[in-house]
Amino acid sequence: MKILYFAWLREKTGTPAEVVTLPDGVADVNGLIRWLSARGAGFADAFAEPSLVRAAVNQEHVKLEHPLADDDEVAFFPPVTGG
Amino acid sequence: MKILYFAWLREKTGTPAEVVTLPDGVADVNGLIRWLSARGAGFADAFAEPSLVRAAVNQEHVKLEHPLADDDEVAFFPPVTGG
Amino acid sequence: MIRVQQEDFDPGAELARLSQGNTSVGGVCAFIGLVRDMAGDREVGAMTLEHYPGMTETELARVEEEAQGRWSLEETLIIHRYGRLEPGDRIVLVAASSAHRQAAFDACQFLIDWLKTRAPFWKHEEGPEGAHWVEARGEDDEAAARWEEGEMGAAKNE
Amino acid sequence: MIRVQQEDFDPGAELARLSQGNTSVGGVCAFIGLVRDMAGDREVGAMTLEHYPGMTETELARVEEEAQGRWSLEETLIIHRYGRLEPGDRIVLVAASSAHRQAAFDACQFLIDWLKTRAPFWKHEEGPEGAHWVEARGEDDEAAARWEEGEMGAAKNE
Repeated sequence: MKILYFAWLREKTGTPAEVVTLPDGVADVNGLIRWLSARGAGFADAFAEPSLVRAAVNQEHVKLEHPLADDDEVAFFPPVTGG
Repeated sequence: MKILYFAWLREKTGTPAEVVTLPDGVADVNGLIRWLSARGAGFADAFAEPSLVRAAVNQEHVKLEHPLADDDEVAFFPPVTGG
Repeated sequence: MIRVQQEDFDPGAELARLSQGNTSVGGVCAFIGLVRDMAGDREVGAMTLEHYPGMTETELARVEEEAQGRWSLEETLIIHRYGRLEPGDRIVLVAASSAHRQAAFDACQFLIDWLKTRAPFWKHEEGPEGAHWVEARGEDDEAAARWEEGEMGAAKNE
Repeated sequence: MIRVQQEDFDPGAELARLSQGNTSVGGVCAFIGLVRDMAGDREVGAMTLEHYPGMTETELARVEEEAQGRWSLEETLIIHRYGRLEPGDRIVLVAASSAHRQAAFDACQFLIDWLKTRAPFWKHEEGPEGAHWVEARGEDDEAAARWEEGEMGAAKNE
């Protein structure tokens, strides 16, 4: 799957985008956040406050309970501030 | 006083504007309407349905009970339809 | 600013002026009214807007002043045309700029709602079935009444 | 129509397109958002708008489609810029044209309210006290919530 990070999630993870294989045991966005957080300090910091994190799957806003498939495009970002 | 007529009040009275001396016994706009209506068929027709007539005194919307002075500018017109 | 004129106006140039050189402006809301080819089920070939020179400017200035008093605005603008207009022609432009978008929206809506029931303009429509004076619409009175003192909060904050 | 672009836009030319050649249009309502020199009590020197290419266009198209479904509209337009912007620069234009003014106003307000909470843009502000990511505002969520199914009538018709 493709994972994208925007705004301060991009800065904290140091990663604008990456391709990973859906890890074993990860069924939804929350599971992916737990898996990513265990990767290192930057990722742990980015996801430290889950209430500040929003997600999109295949370019559609989703709740963190949203299920994941290996060919999904997942994005993490703070609440949007356009307009 | 100066009296102005707009839209179909102008057409029915045949008068865009005129200058008259405030007639004896006319104290307010309603009184002026009664006096004007007695002038002839066109004026009677213009003021036949008082609920369709609006008035301004000195370029300000007023109710038909508004008092009049001889140096007033009085205007009669239908409900406005701009915008 | 108030303008009553026969000639057309340039919305882009007019709107630019509402924020030009003023970086306190966060939003500009504008409404442009145009002549439609239909009025209800009647075809409209053209219309002539009659007005009351002098009172028109005074009433529009009152409407603008009332908006300035009700909201925190940077600039306001009302341009209204008179004379003969055809379908597709611009009739009116109202606009408000403010630090915050809600004030700009509410003031802009207020300007057109109040103008519609207060500014002394009268439309004379011509169509295939003849010419007639347009009648005032009850819904315009209702739209204006939303802004009466004491009902304003209910109208916009619920 | 949706446009996401780095370059500025010409509001006059864009708005003209909302009624051009369409004499069913009685009103065009537009909102232009600009960069202010202050955000709360912080001075703003510049800002950079990051976005999510692909999803931005998809979300804006959803917002536009929703407006078209809720009101009887002739045309709608959303233009949103990204990249580095300075105070006074235009950020966004939303507009709607309709036979009737209330539909144009409501749709225009809806477009900007929904865009604010749905379109994936993030503002990074620079000022004399340093740079930071702008936080989402609760009042934008409330403005968007006015348009949730079932509350729409209450929000606008009271």
